[in-house]
Amino acid sequence: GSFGSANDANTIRKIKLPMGYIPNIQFAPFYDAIEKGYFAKEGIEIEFDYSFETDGVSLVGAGELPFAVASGEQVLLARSQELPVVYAFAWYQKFPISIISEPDLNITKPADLRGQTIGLPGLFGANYIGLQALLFSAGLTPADVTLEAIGFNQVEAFATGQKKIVVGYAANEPIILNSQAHPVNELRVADYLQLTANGLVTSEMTIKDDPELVRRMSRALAHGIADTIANPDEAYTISEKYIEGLADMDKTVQMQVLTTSIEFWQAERIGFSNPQAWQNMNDLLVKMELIKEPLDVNKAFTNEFVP
Amino acid sequence: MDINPLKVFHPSSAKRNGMWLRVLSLGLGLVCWQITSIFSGVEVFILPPPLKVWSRFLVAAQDGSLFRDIGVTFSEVVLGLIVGVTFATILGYSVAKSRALEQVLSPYLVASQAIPVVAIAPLLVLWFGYGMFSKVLICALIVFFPVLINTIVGIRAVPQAFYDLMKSLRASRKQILMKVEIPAALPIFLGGLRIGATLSVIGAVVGELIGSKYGLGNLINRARVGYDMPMVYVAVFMLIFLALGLYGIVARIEKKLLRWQETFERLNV
Amino acid sequence: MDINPLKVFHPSSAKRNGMWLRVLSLGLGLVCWQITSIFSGVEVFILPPPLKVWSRFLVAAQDGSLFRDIGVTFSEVVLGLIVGVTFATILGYSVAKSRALEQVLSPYLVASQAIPVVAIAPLLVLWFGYGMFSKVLICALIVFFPVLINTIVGIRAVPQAFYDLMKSLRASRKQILMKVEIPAALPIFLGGLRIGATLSVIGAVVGELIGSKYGLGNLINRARVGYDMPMVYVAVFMLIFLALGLYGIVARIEKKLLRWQETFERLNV
Amino acid sequence: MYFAVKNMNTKPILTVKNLSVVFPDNNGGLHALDDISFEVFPRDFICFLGPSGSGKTTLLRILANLLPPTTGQLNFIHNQHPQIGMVFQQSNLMPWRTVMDNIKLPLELENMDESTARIKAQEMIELVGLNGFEDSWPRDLSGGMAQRVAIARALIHDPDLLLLDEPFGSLDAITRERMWTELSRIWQAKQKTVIMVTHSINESLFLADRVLVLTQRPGKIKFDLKVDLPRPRNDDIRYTPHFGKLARKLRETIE
Amino acid sequence: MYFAVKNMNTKPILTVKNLSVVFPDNNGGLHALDDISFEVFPRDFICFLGPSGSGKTTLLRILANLLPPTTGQLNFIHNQHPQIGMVFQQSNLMPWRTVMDNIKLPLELENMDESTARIKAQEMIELVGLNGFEDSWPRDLSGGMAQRVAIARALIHDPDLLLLDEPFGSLDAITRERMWTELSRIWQAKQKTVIMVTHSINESLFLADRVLVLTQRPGKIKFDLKVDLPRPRNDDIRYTPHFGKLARKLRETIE
Ligand SMILES: Nc1ncnc2c1ncn2[C@@H]1O[C@H](COP(=O)(O)OP(=O)(O)OP(=O)(O)O)[C@@H](O)[C@H]1O
Ligand SMILES: Nc1ncnc2c1ncn2[C@@H]1O[C@H](COP(=O)(O)OP(=O)(O)OP(=O)(O)O)[C@@H](O)[C@H]1O
Ligand SMILES: [Mg+2]
Ligand SMILES: [Mg+2]
Repeated sequence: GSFGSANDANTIRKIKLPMGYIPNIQFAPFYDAIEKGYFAKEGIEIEFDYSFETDGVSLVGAGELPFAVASGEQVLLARSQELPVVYAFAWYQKFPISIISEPDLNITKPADLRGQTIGLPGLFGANYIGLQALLFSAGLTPADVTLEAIGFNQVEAFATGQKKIVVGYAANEPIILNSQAHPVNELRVADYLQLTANGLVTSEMTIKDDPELVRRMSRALAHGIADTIANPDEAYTISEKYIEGLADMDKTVQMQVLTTSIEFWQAERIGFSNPQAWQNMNDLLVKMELIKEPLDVNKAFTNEFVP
Repeated sequence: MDINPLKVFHPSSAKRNGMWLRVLSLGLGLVCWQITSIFSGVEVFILPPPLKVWSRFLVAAQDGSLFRDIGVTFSEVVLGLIVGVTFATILGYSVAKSRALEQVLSPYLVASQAIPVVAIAPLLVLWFGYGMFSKVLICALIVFFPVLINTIVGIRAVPQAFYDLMKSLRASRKQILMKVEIPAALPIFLGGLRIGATLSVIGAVVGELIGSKYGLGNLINRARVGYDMPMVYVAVFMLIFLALGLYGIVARIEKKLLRWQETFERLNV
Repeated sequence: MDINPLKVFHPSSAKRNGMWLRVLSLGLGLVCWQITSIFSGVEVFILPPPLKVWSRFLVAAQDGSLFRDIGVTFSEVVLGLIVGVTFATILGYSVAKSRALEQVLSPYLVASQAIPVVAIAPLLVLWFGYGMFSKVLICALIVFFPVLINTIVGIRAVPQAFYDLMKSLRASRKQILMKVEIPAALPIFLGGLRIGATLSVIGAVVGELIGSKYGLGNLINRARVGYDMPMVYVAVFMLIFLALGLYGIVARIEKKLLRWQETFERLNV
Repeated sequence: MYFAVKNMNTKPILTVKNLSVVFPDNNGGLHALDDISFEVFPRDFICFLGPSGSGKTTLLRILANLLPPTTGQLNFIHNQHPQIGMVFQQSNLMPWRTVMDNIKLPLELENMDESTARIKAQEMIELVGLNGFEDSWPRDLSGGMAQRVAIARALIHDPDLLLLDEPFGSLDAITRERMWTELSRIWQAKQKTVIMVTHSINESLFLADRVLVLTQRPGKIKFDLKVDLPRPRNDDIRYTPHFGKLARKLRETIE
Repeated sequence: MYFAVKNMNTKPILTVKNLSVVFPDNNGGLHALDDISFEVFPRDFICFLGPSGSGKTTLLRILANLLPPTTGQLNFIHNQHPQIGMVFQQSNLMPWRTVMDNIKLPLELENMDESTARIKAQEMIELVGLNGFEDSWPRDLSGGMAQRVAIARALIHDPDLLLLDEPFGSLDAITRERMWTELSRIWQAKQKTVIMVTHSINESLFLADRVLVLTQRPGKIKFDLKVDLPRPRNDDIRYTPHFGKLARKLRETIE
């Protein structure tokens, strides 16, 4: 299937945007861009869809939807299965995964993980990829550690002492644990390896049929990100309208989530994809045997629409 | 040998007893919970004590969003229940009446149960959208099977003698259905409905976890992400009350329609 | 008025018919699927055609990992079924026998069904670990309720007359259980088991989604994340076969134990 | 006092010809009925006598169209199955209906309006002596009371053909004789045709125009007795010599 | 030929004193039995006669300890409930057991070994004339056949006290009389005590030492008849003047 193309700037284009996660302060740039009319100015009306990441990418690949928000490795994985998806705008500049450990263990570099038991949600997804990247960077293999699949219960497992090392998002689990008076040591994947992370995914069809739409999306989003970086407090207040229950949450914690996220968004040119990060990701996935042979990464992303 | 005097049965006193027992049992449950949350060493943000959940409930109740979530989930559950029960009853009746139909359909019916919703989520989304419809569908799907099976078992247990009686009176198919099959299969069918009512709640939550904007399942997700454990428990309790409410309705229907059974009020079981 | 000659029933020919019908029905299903995947316009990586799934299966079968996943899920399902059925039967029997016990327990039993596993996953994980045990527990939990309800309904449907007979013969509680209650409640109980067998498969998948290394639910996750839709379908089919297998076993037990019912083989229904 | 007159130029309302029934079993089938032929005329009162297991119930089930015969034919006049009132050997009451509701079931099936149906049912309840038990559940009835409910249910819709399978089996002598008298009265007043299975020679002679005796399994018609006792018959008739003679005849064929 | 001798210095094995039963209903309770008192001596054969609904079944249920009386007492000798064989008014066969398995149920409950039990059951099957139906399901039996299975089941474990609720109700004359003779034989040979409910005056006089007649609801004992007919009784006894006199007496009290 295909979606309608050719709009003039006057008609409002409704776009359903799969976010890959539930409403969260990390989506502040999107809320900011809507609230300030950046999308409206581009003739776009966003309808958020908070479903699974892979479903969004599948639907984009199938031409059912024009865009989705997803991580870079998803694009490579999907392309290896012949889904014609393309990464058009880099929102996260750095891979946002951390290894969180008890300070007593004194884990300060990836090599310290040797022989340890590590809890992570499952042997798939960003957590798994981030951990592997870190292990490889220190010349370790998965055989050098014990991996335990614990579901998305890293905070609980760590807080109760069941797991002394867990993998999680840099802007989430460490902050929550600190707020619950659990000091942690953190190893950020981004400090050891450049990997492509979350951004705006579109398809070859959309790029061919309506490149202008991609450009407009990118522009609006870039504005939202820039404003959020510049004024997190304002973005936070705006987000309260979009995130059910944010007002009830601990504001210092949530604000910290936002400011930590912003560290991952900082860029000289917002939206620009680092080709080396793509190459690294490609190599990693091959090494992990998640894709059989290296892909042509240049087809997987484009910086053509980055404002 | 002395034998105890027969105790004449007093329905009202039994009812009163039942109420007391239930209240006592709930109270005991709360006490256990409070004790566990104090002494188990589990942190408060993982297993919050009842009072904390209660005060979280009061806060959530005031801003009204809780009731919207309840409303959404309730509609999904009830609609799903209605759709699922309707189809299951019709199909169950047909299958109970025809061995051939059973042979043809049973693999599909069993299969429909074993397919994990997450696996076909993209298809569901593609075909039915992210709105209420897909959740109703999931509820209906999960309600379907128990009601189906119990309809089949119920209809097959109808004594042949009643069919004979109705046939001798030249009753129509519809009359046989209304006057024999439905009342005779009712106890077993209502058992299926009890199961279905509670499963429907599970269905709605699962559906909401796949993707939704509102509803108690969605609320759980939201609260977990914010590590707002008391709120998770509030949502869980709302779900429990929803299930208890539905179950209570079925139990009430049962009590009314199955007065003729009253196994308990018989003198010696 | 002429009346048709009575047709003497041939069990073997009916069985042969059943086989044919089933094969035919499955074949038809495959054809429908192939046609849908060609003409519906849904892309191959969302709804792959049967042949593609088959070849993916052959590949996965060769490297052996598929069978490990099947083995893990199978063990969880079967263990969960055993545990759930055991507890449900014991508790169902007790509840069927005592109105007071029902009053006290029913809120908890219904509640146990309405609690979404995802919501209490951290607690489950905390208390029961990440291994097979927590999955078995989830299976058992989901199997529990239908079997419980059908045990209650079944036991309550036992005719008073048989209790009278057994008491007049001074039968022990155990003898009443073995010689009256079990056989009389069997048709309804086995209905519950049918439902439980298919639900147990759902339970295992849900449990594996909470966190696991192996199993078909985990395989679905892995394959989905790798956009390997044919593999997702292979896993789904394995789950279906698992459910069909368990269901088939229950149906077989039913056929053997309920020969005396044989509603179908009666002359006129 | 008058004699039941067989009107020889009326046509039989039912002709049964060479009827046999074989039930499937593990060795060659169980012969329940063998080559049964008889005719039933309007207003006949026929009793079947026969040992336990001789196929009496099976025969009634065939007449009620509940069971197809293995071979043979069954022809109703105008090829139309008449309206039937049937009393089964087991009282066959629906446990979810009260006495009142069980009795008015046939009227419900005819879509009679509720209030008329209740009035009629109340009459039947009085006829069978169950006043005060209108709202009782079947489980709270005694065996004889349940049987009386079944009798009331078979009579209430004024059927053309009554098929009665040992309807008075578990009634005490008094109630039974009251029911005999009632049945005779109804039969005479309402011009019914009655086919009844019984074990009691007295009962058959007291009620029937004609008694057919079946043999031990497989059931064949062994004896066809015309009962030419005057009607209405009352208790005294049992002590007449003619009654005694007929009774002895039946007793002899049965033994 | 001898007379049943009541040994007046044996103690009663069962004393029933001022027994009443009230079933709960919507208006003040249903009085089923009222102030029943009687004694049963070892080897007694007692028949209860009474109209439908007079509480006969209720009385048997109390004697079998299936129902507690509302008021009154029930004392067995040595305060010990004897072993019972009971025939219920409905045949009460388990549909999931074949004829053979239904009959040997009481032996199974006594943990008798399977092969001995089967041999005994086979004897009982022959006694009640059901050879060839060992493996039939109850649903395939005729009414009388089911009743015979129930009789066989009540007798098989050689109980001390037989409680029979219209056991021969749906048997034909021949089978019924054969069963009477068998029951008398067993009663005499095995020194049993029998309490039986029946509707048939003939049956009660043919079998019993003593006939107790109950009144219309609430059931009270209206008449206590000692049956001093010589034993063994055979068919001819029915035509003796004494039999006729006793029968007339019963008939009068009942009416
Ligand atoms: N559905 C059935 N399947 C197999 N055999 C049957 C079935 N119904 C009846 N029979 C057999 O057919 C024979 C005749 O049964 P039927 O019930 O007609 O006897 P009956 O004359 O009514 O006896 P009774 O006086 O004891 O009621 C019996 O041997 C019985 O076992
Ligand atoms: N469980 C019960 N609950 C309420 N009433 C009952 C119950 N059982 C019997 N009765 C009533 O008690 C009375 C006596 O019943 P019972 O069965 O003892 O009569 P019976 O003498 O055996 O009659 P029959 O000869 O018709 O079998 C009847 O009026 C009946 O309705
Ligand atoms: Mg019969
Ligand atoms: Mg009785």
